[in-house]
This record gives sequence, C-alpha cells and structure tokens, in this order.
Amino acid sequence: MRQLTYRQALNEALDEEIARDPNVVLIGEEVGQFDGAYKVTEGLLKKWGPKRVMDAPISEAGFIGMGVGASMLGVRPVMELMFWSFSYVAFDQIINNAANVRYMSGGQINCPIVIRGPANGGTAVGATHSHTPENFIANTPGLKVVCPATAYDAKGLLKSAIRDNDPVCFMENTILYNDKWDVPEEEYLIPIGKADIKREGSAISLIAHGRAVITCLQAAEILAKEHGVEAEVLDLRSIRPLDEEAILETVRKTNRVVLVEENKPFCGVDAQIASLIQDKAFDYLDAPIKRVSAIDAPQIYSMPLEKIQLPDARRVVNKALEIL
Amino acid sequence: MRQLTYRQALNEALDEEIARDPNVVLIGEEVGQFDGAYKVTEGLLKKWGPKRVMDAPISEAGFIGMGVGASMLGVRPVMELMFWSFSYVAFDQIINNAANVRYMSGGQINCPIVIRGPANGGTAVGATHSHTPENFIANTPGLKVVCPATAYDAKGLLKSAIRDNDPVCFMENTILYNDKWDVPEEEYLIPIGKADIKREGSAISLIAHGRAVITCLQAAEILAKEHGVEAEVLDLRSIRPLDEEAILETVRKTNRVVLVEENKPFCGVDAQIASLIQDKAFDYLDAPIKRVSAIDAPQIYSMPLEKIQLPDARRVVNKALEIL
Amino acid sequence: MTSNKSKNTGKASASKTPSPEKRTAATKAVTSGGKKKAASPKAQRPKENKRVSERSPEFSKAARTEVLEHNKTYVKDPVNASLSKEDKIHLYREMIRIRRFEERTLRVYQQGKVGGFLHLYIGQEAIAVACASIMEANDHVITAYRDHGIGLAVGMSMNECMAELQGKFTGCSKGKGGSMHYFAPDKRYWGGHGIVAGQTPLGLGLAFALKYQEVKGCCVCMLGEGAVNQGVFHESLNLASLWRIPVVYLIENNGYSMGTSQARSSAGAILAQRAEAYEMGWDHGNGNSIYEVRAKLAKAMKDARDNQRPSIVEFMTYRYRGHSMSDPDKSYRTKEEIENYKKNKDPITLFEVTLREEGILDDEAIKSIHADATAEAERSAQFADMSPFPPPEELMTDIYWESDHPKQRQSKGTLFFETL
Amino acid sequence: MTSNKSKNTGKASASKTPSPEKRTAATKAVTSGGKKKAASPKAQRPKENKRVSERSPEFSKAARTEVLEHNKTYVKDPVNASLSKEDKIHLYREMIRIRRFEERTLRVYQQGKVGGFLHLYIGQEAIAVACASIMEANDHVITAYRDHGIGLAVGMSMNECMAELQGKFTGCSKGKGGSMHYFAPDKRYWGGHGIVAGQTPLGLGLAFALKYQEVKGCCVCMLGEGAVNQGVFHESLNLASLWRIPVVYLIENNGYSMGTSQARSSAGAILAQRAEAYEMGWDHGNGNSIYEVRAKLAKAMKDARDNQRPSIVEFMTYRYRGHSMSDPDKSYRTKEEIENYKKNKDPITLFEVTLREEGILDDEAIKSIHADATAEAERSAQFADMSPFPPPEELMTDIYWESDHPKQRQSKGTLFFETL
Ligand SMILES: Cc1ncc(C[n+]2csc(CCOP(=O)(O)OP(=O)(O)O)c2C)c(N)n1
Ligand SMILES: Cc1ncc(C[n+]2csc(CCOP(=O)(O)OP(=O)(O)O)c2C)c(N)n1
Ligand SMILES: [Mg+2]
Ligand SMILES: [Mg+2]
Repeated sequence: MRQLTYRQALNEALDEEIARDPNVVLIGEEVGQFDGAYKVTEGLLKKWGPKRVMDAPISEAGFIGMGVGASMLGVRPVMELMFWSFSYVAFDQIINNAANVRYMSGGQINCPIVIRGPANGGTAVGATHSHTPENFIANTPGLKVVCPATAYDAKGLLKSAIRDNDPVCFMENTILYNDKWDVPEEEYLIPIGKADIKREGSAISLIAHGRAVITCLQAAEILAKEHGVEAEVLDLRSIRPLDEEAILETVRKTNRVVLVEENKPFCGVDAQIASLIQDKAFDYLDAPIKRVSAIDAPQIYSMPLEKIQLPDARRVVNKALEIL
Repeated sequence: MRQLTYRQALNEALDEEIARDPNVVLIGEEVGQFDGAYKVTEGLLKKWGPKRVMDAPISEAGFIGMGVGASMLGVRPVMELMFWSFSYVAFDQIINNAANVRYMSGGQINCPIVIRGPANGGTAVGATHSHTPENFIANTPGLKVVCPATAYDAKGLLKSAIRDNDPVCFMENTILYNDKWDVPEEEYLIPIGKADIKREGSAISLIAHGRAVITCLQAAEILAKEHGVEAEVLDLRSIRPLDEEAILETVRKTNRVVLVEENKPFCGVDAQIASLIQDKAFDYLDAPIKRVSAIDAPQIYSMPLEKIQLPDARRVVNKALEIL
Repeated sequence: MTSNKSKNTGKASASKTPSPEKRTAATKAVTSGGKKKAASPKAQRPKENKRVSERSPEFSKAARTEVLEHNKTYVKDPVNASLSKEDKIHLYREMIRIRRFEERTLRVYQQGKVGGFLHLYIGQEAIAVACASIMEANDHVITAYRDHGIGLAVGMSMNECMAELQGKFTGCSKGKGGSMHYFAPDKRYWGGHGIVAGQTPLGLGLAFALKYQEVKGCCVCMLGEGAVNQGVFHESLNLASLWRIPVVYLIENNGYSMGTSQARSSAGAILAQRAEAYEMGWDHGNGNSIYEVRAKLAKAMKDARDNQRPSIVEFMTYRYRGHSMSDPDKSYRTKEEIENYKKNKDPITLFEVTLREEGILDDEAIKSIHADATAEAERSAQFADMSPFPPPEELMTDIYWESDHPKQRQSKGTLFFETL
Repeated sequence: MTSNKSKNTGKASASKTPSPEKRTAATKAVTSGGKKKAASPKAQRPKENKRVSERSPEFSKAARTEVLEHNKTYVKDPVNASLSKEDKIHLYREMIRIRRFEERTLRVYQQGKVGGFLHLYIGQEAIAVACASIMEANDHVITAYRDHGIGLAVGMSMNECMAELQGKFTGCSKGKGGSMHYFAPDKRYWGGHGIVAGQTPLGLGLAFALKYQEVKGCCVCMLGEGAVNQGVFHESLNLASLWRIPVVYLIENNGYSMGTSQARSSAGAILAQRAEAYEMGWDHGNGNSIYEVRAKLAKAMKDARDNQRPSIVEFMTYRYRGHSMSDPDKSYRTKEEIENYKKNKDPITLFEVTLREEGILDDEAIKSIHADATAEAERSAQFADMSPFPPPEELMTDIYWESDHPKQRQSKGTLFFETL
C-alpha cells in the first residue's frame, strides 16, 4: 500500500473534505500563503483559493469565536491553532461558546466546527508551547476530543471530525508529522470514539493516546524481546467519546495495566481511565494500575532533559515490570 | 466561640493581610465602590482607600496579567474573579505566565499572587457561570489550588495564600458565603496542603473538597442514623499541594472510599484521587473506589434540575451503600 | 490609583452626535422597516391606566420641547418617513410590551421563582425595538445577558420568555438557558450570552457566514459599554474590518457596567470612536429616541449589507433598575440621576409625546395598549406558573447533536461519564 | 474573502512621523543615556575586516545623503546631543555585538545544537540598543520571544545567552527557558515571552508595581506589529491609560508576523495610532535610526516617569532572516525587498556612516569593534559547547518558590505527582 506521512494524510483529509462540502473552510494563522506553519495545509490555498483557505491575524479568540458563530449558521470551519498551547487565549470561546450553546438553547443550535493543531511537547519549544489540553477539553461536556497516533488514523478521524455535527477538538503532534504509515488510496472514515488495538498481547495492557501509543509499541517490543512478555497496546484514538468497552475488554484479558500519556499527571486523561478501570473491572485487576506521564514540571527547554521529561519506552517497560 | 460567615471570614482575612503587609493590594471588578459582587470585600475600600482596593474594568486577562507582572516585583496582588468561570478569558495569563515564569527564568522570579473568587454551580446561573476549574488549574505545575469548605478554613487558608510566595488559585463557593462557623478572634493560619478530617469514622471514607464536604457530612449523618454506618469525612482543603498521606491513611483505616466533587466527572479531581488510591493502597481496598460528581452535562439553569445535577447527600449515601 | 483625569462619561456628549465618518452610501428607506408582528391578543381589563395618566404630567415642559425639536430631524429620515401610522403604533406597543414584561418578571423574581440573575431592560426599550424593526429577512442579531428586550422585539412570545426565566420546560430553551441565555434562531436571534463580550466574535461569525454563503444580510451584535474593555471585542473589530464582514456592533451605553461608571472603566470619551483604529465607520446617538436609533442603525446596517462595511454604533441610554436583582443600587449613582432619566428621558414617554404630537396616539389608544401589554405579561406569568419543569431526563439532552440523534450517530463510545 | 482594500502597510508612511500628540513635558537630556557596559574583552584576531570594507561601498549614495540629512534633526535632540564620543562608540559596538551574536547562533542552530525556535534580531538592532541605552536606574523592560537583542543590550553576557540557546546549565535560565525565554531580572529585564502579546499585561504590571511602590521609573514593553491583534494588548492599553501607569509600549514593526504582512493582518495604517482610542500618547518613527529611536523613546519614557502618562511608540524596522529558522522565507516577500533593506536601510550601516561623518569612527576602530564582537561571539559558542546540560534533578527545581526553599516551606502535602 502507498505510504503517507501523518502530515500528508491530514492534508489529504482537508483537501477531500473541502472538495466534498462547499461549507468547509480552513481558517488559521499562516495556513494559506505560508502553506501552514507545519505545512499541514500545503498547497490548499493554491488549489482552492482564498475563500476556502483563509489566513488569520494573531487573534485566536476572535477567529475561533468567529468560527463558532459561523458554524451556528451551517458553515463548517476547520480552524487551525498553530499550537494547542494558544487555545488558552481563546479558551472562553471553546469552553463556553462552542461547548454550551447547544445546551443553553435547548438544542436549537449545533456547532459543526473543528479546531485542530498540534498539542505536544518534545521539540524544545519550552513551557509556553508544549501544552496538551486534551484532559481540560474533554472535561467539558459538549466537546469532543480526538488524538490520532498514525497517519491512517489521522486521515480517517479528521474526515469524520469535519463531518461531525458537534465541535471537535483535534490534537495532532508535530513529532508525528513526518512519520509514514500505510494509507489507502480509496476514501475511508474512522468513527470517532473507537479505540484500536495496535498490538495484541495477553500479559499486560498498555493504554495510550497520541504519540504515547508509539512509545507503547516500542515498549511492547522490548518487553517481548527482553522479557518474553506479550503486551497489548490499546490506542484510545479519541478521548471523548471514549471507548470504555475496549478499555475494559483488554483489562479483563490481561488483568494488568499501564497507562501512558504525555500530559502532566495531575488529572490527566489517565487519571480518568484509572478511575474507570478500577471501578468497572475491579475484580479483574491483579495489580494496581500504573501510570506513566510527563514528569510533573513545566515543559523544560533543555533538549536532553525534555527527553527525560516525556515518557519513553524504557520508563514504560520499567513500570510494566513493576506489576508483572 | 464567635461565629462568622464564610464571607466575613474571608473579609477578615483580607483586612488583616492588608493591614499586615503594605504590598497587599486587592484588585477586581466591583471590589471597591460596590463592596464586591458577593460582598466579600465589603467595607475595605472605605477602610483602606483606593490604593489598596482597586476597581477594575471588565478586562480579566489584562488585570490578572498585570497582577502577575506586579507580583514579579514584589507586590502581592489579591485578584478577585467575580466567578472562576471568567478565568477562561484570562487563562493564558494564569496557565502560561503565572505558572511558568519561575521555571522559564531558572528560578529568578516568583509570583506571589492570589487569584480568588467563587467556583461553583447550584445557584441557577447557567452553564456560562458555573465552572469549577480546580482540576484544570491543578493540572499545571507551578500553580497551587485551594478550595475551603468552612469559614474557619477559608480565613486561615486565605491568609496563608496571601503570604505564599507562589501563585495560589483560591476557589470559593457562593452557596457557602452565608454559612456560619466558629472562627476564633485571635489570628491563625492554616497551612495549605493539609487535609482535615471533618468527621471521624471507620466504615467508609468520604473524601471531598469545597461544598461537597458539607454534602458528605450530611451523608455521613444519614449513614449513621439510617444504616448504622460510621463514615469518615476527609476534607482535602487544597488540591495542589495535595495531602496524599491523609488520603491514604483514611483508606487504610476504612478500606472503602466514595469520592465526592461538584465538578464534572471526566478528569475531575477525584479521577486523580482514585488513580492515586488504587495505586498506593491497592491492597487496602475492599471494593472499587466510587465517585459522585456533577451529572455530566453543561450546568443546567432550571433550578430543580440543577439540584439533581449536583451531588446531594442521598446520592452519596446510595453510592456508599453500593460498596458497604 | 484610580485615574485623576477628569473626563467625560460620554454622557455629556450624548447630544453632540458625530456624523458617521467617510460614509458615502446614500440613505435609502429600508422598506422592511416597521414590519408588523402578529398582533398581541387583546386583554380585557385595562389595569394600568393610572400609570399612564401619571407619567405625562411628570415629563417636564423643557424636556417635551426638546424631544419634539429633536424628532424633527429624525422623523424625516427615510427609514422613519416611510412608517405608517400602524407601524408607529407597533413600535410604541413593542416598547410597552417589553416594559410590562420586565416589570412582571421583577415580581416573579420577588416571589422567588427565578433563579440566579435577572438583568432588566427597563429604560433601554427603544434600542431593541428599533433594531428589530429594521431587520431585514437575512439580518441576524445577537446580544449579551440583558437579552429579554431584543427577544420580545424580534417576536419571541412572552410565554416562552417568562417560562424560561422560571426554568420551565416550555421556556424558549426548555429551561436550560435561563434569563441570560434566550435563543430564537428561527427568528434569527442567536442569544443571550453570559460572558461579557463573549458574543462579539460569535456575531462576527454569523455575519461571516452570510458573506461566505453569499447571502445579502448583516448581523447586529449588541454589547454593553462595559464590554468594550474585553480584548476579544477588539480582535473582532480588526477581523471585521480586515475581512469586510457585514457586522454592526451596537453598543448600548447605559452608563454603567454593574456599579462602575464609564469614566471609571474606560479611557476615552466616545467608545464607538475606537472604530477609527480599525478604519471602521462609527456613529453615536441618543438611544432613548427610537427615531434616531432607527435612522442611525439602519444606515449602519445598510452599509454592512450593501458595502460589506462593518461599523460601531453607540447609543446612550440608561437602565432604571439595578444591574441584576441583587444589586442594592446605592453606592454608584444618585436617586436624582435615576429620577431625572425617568422624568425627562424615558424612551417610551419620549415616543408617546411624539406620537401624540403627530396625532397618532390619544389617551384611549394608549390606555388600551398598556392594558393589553399588562394583560399579556400577566398571562405569561400564569403560563409559566402552570408549566412543568423539564423532566430529569432533560439534563442529558441537547448536549451533543449526536446524542440527540442516536440513529444518525456516527461516533462510537461513551459520551457521558456520570449520568442520572 | 481577504480584504480588497488597498492600504498602506504603514511602511509607506514611515518617514511621516506624526509628532506625539498632546505631549507637553519639555524634552530634557536623559543623563543616563549612553551609560557604559563593562568593556568586552579584546580579541586578538580581527577576522571580519573583509566584511566591513565590503559593506560601506554597497550603501548607495542617495541613501547616504538621506541618512545624514535625517540625523541632522535627531542628533540635536538633547538625549543625543549629550552623548560623548565613547557613548556613541558604545552604541555602535552594542549593535555589532548583537549582530555577531545572532549570526553565531545561526551557525550553532545549523549545527543542530539549538532546539525548537530561533528568532533572530538581525536588522532590528538599533531599537534594542537605543532602548537599553536610555533606561534609567528604575526602568524595566520586557519583550516577546525575539529577545536576544534586548538581552545583550541590557548587559546579559553572550555566554549565558548562547548557553541558554543550547539548553545548557550555564544559560541565563539554566537551560530551562530557551531562545524565547531569556530573563535577567537583575538587569531589570523580565523576558522573553513566547505567547504573542502575553507580555503586554506583564509589562503593565511591572510599571504598576513601580507606581504602587512609589518608585519613579517606567517599564518599556516591546511587542511585534503582529501582536497588536491580540485582545489582551487592548485591555492593557485601556488599563494603562485609565490608571495612568508608567508603561511605554514599543512596537517593533518589522512588517511581518511570520509570513503575514501588516496589510494582511491589521486594519488601519499606523498601529501606534490605536492609542488614540485610549487617550494615550503615541509616536512613530524610523526604527533603523538609533538617534531617532533614542529621541522618541526617551520622550515617551520621560512622559511615563514624570507624568504617569503611558504611550505607544512604533518603530519601523525589518528582519533580514526568516521568522524562525524553519521559515523558508519564500512565499511572502521578495528577495529584492530584503536586499533593499540590507543595502539602504541597515541600522548598523546607517550609524556607521553617521559616526564616520561625525569623525568618531574610522576604518581602524570599526575593524577592531567588529573583531571584538566576532571573537566574543565565538568564545560564547565555545563556552556553550563546553558547558554541561543541567543535571536531571533540575527538571524538578524552580517550579515553586517553596519547593526551592524547603526549610522555609509553609505548605504541606504533595506538590508533584510524577517525579524522576
Ligand atoms: C468576562 C466577564 N467578566 C465579568 C462578568 C460579570 N458581569 C456581568 S455583567 C457585567 C457588567 C457589564 O456591563 P455592560 O457591558 O455595560 O452591560 P450592561 O450590564 O450595562 O448592560 C459584569 C461585570 C461577566 N459576565 N463576564
Ligand atoms: C497567541 C499566539 N499565537 C500565535 C503564536 C505563533 N507566533 C509566534 S511569533 C508569531 C508572529 C508574531 O509577529 P510579530 O508580533 O510581528 O513579531 P515578530 O515575529 O515580527 O517579531 C506568531 C504567529 C504565538 N506564539 N502566540
Ligand atoms: Mg452598561
Ligand atoms: Mg513583526
């Protein structure tokens, strides 16, 4: 099968959805003339023109709020945040307007908006540019949160997100942009909210989302090679909706769990998953659920230390060994 | 002992700290001439004058950012947010500037700022005014989060917060403002990060923060009267730092836990507490940790439904009975 | 630390009305102006006549002369010149309906039936009614939490509004939004927003959608004068101007944001003038004169529709009641100031005097309009009382479009983590 | 959907320099202007003389005449008239130091030793050097992520700056902040902030603290021209004016925010003029003329210090390199535009020509200044190379004041939830 980078897969998804639906419009800083700060929107301005691909000034609250408003009238804006770190200047628009307007209007309004961009550490851009707010956002009923780990998932999920009638916050990862994966030529969609077993195993479950999935796959290899342990790797793919069934199923199968995420630990997504598992699969647990997350400090700039700060395969392996 | 309302206790704390330290300045919307939207700052402008008590325009990002900047030079601003719901328009200033500037400067700067105000539902102010971001904020290393449940705690903790050399986010509750509690005349401080057993018991632990503590105390009464079960009620009082020891201790004693909070469930504070307990007291648990939180919807306006949405004693009792 | 500068609140310059700079488009009658709402059912008992006869004498002679003089200018504006007698009576009736409704909500509040906040529109009626009366078929409107007036003006029923206040299932938002969050998208009214200035980019977005979908129309985005100090408003202004989005920002300047006077919250005298920084048009006028509001707002809306030229229009007005119900309304303004507004600047009285002078209204007609409105408000209170609260299951609907349309649901997995 | 309006980028009007409106304070020599930094250690090998002799001829005759004419005005400004020969050489040297440093960081980046972003200051040196040179003992400065220039200008060593870039423990922030987050509070330099306009209320706060603590001083808050479209900047302007806070907003207008020209991001031509909405003073000038920057900025700072009058001062300048290193710098401007700036408007060349004309600099002096700077930059690269990375434990320090001062800790409980 042909291979695409995560970036190309996203680009294709955008291109196809622009072609499919005249209401789809891309808006963000540098998405047009500059071809995207991370080149995800490369070529789209040229192909579709300035009506469908709009460069915005540095006014995230203004243009994201604008997108929410436009979506109420049926436009389907796909907004790029150059980093999800910049969502904080637009937070009220996301948390109060996008999430609440349907409820507060008694269901008279819906907001088919997608807000996308990278949310990750690991590239030495320091504490102000390395936020991973999937937990913050998913705390808010009314919002959906998607965190794809592969090019294949990124494309199928982004297309679903754009067709979704609810606001979807789509979190990418700059480190994955260059990774290549098989991506079929023919069109496909991946339903939001369906987790994916990225590796089968029976001894322990490694559950993760985003790039941490890749880390878990590496850890699983090490566990297999060095310790003869077959780990199952479950990729959540989306945080809200959450595939609880898939989580419980792998736990019932392996009875041991390590949760891995790149967010800071306190009230991270994995706090929720741990809470869920111990509640609904209490009797299946042979050991405490263990977590691996970013070290609990603002994101450090210094490259070798940031490497340590983020979960790596070795840390996952060590945690797994604690409970094997 | 004399009794004060939660509001009066806060007011006294502010008054005493203004008197004590010339660098303490109150800034917020309507804190002065209007005596505070919720009258927490009543009389302080009159007593201390406009240098120490400043009315601000509706510019939360601007004035909170200003407070952060001023704190870097040793001013100790105590900023009022009329509601913590409005923190979202100032979120970047809190999450990026207040939290990170010490780290990013390699420890050259500290920010002795307090940001305080109510963070609660339950008063029919609807989805835009009922946020409880203690989990969001506590996710961020660099910030401290305090949620007092009683007048006594409110006063002692606010005084500590103002003297604290780090940014402290102080979350009150409009429903508690009128509640009276014993508050001594003489000065006292309560260290941030020390949980408090509000009721002793041995059969089950109810762990909560903020007004949910009061709900737990009511639930404990019902459990005792109707079911002969003595519940221990642990008030976290602060979310970050967190009194892990106190949590683990009560769990080791009772072996059964219900966690109660008024936040939405997904990645709520209690997700973290559950994750912690199952990890560090796995063998002490005789049953899954149960959680009671707000029903997972935007805060509803309709009064009788909002009553249902928030945890009440009956729901806590029922949850407790599930695992007793 | 507060500013020492002595400055205008802007109020002082309310009568100086800077002409909209650089506007070249010729003024043309907005033909849909004065379109009628379904007549409100007549009520039987004219209860409020005492009030009516009371008010007119209070209105000072000087004020009366001033109004009539003032209206001479604006009555001739095409948008007003084209009004029929019925149109004018309709405008008058709509203002009365809003006032009576608000007075009734106040009583309902005092009876403990309203939760949370209640921000009354009394004193500002001319603006909402003027705005709704000049909206064309593809025009939209959005506002802040002081949202009852425009709601009624665009045609929401008192019943659904009153029921919403009480959190009843028959409310416009099924009791889920409350006083601050009225919505009627079918009437092109997009709320009702509780976060100060939070609606300003949304209004921009509605107007953007019109432009994007190639529909000729505009969006009026209302905000209070205190809201201009939220940054997102400025971001919206810049985007509006840069992208030529047909939005009109309508500042209802009632002099105070809660207990803070304009002078204590905003640098600069005329807030609409902040438009100049963005090369937007702006205007400024007396918000208590419905003719003037119609004239100036219609120009701005036309400029938006026809020329994709956004602008800010600021109208000076006043709220008679406290900010919300819990406002003791003591510390920040004088009784005399309030009384002066009521006596000499009341938008309803101003219009009543005008219409009497024009020979359109007489005692009899006025009496019956008041009586109708009072009765309608009363009926709405009864309607609300008799309406049920939403059933508990309603907590969990209207969150996601998908959860409301399970058959069309594309996504999988758990959407809710603590349900009933 | 982008705007059809043809408009000035503001660049066109760079030579029209509107005089600061309503300023009454008399201009007075700022005596601390030109205060000296510890002389940088002399280097032995004058490496860059080829470059020096290369540049001067390139500079066109017309440009040369224009500069000299232009400087006739500003050299007489008291703040410049009071400069000694040494002061002027110091200013020149500081600009060269910045440029050499930046060029050296570029090489370090290309060697793969710098993580993340690297926003170079090349082309804008006159502004930072001018600003630092007129800061008085209680003046403070804060900026965005393009922060190396002002860092060096206020007296940070190349060593700590270069080491920071490489994430070394000897960096100014121990390697924790990186390129965008330099800090030197001991030099009254408060960073280095990565979120566009995030520093604008912080700068306000620093100035507020001065006023609150009754210290006579001001804070200069630098921002790019793209940052004016963040709402928080407007909130800060309003607060500054309302509360008379001694802050000067210094817009470094280099024409682009990443790949977006001013015309594509901002309505209105002269950004500083947005000050008028807040009744603040403003000024606008040529950011490549160090005399002009000193003259205009000094006035604004004095007005802030003496009269608690905040203002915006905008200086037109240009960045020669891409926004950050990953910017291919192809789509949004022409090579010719860049070349024209380098040839005819370079701030260092402008000043060199001026100082030669003034008889202060000759070939010999210039050569040695360049050589010193090059050598200093080179040494800093070696210093950084030889410096250690922070030990892993450093991940967990400098988060809370309390965790760094365990003995003075008042709070209890767990502060960190996943440690090493
Ligand atoms: C971001 C935010 N800050 C504060 C508030 C609290 N608040 C509600 S209304 C109001 C005053 C607004 O005044 P103005 O804009 O003049 O409108 P008016 O109430 O006069 O109609 C304030 C401070 C809020 N709702 N949102
Ligand atoms: C809130 C926010 N949005 C976007 C960015 C990404 N970004 C970094 S610099 C920049 C351009 C800023 O341009 P300008 O203010 O003109 O400064 P210059 O880079 O020209 O010095 C952008 C968009 C950011 N850091 N913060
Ligand atoms: Mg107002
Ligand atoms: Mg720029």
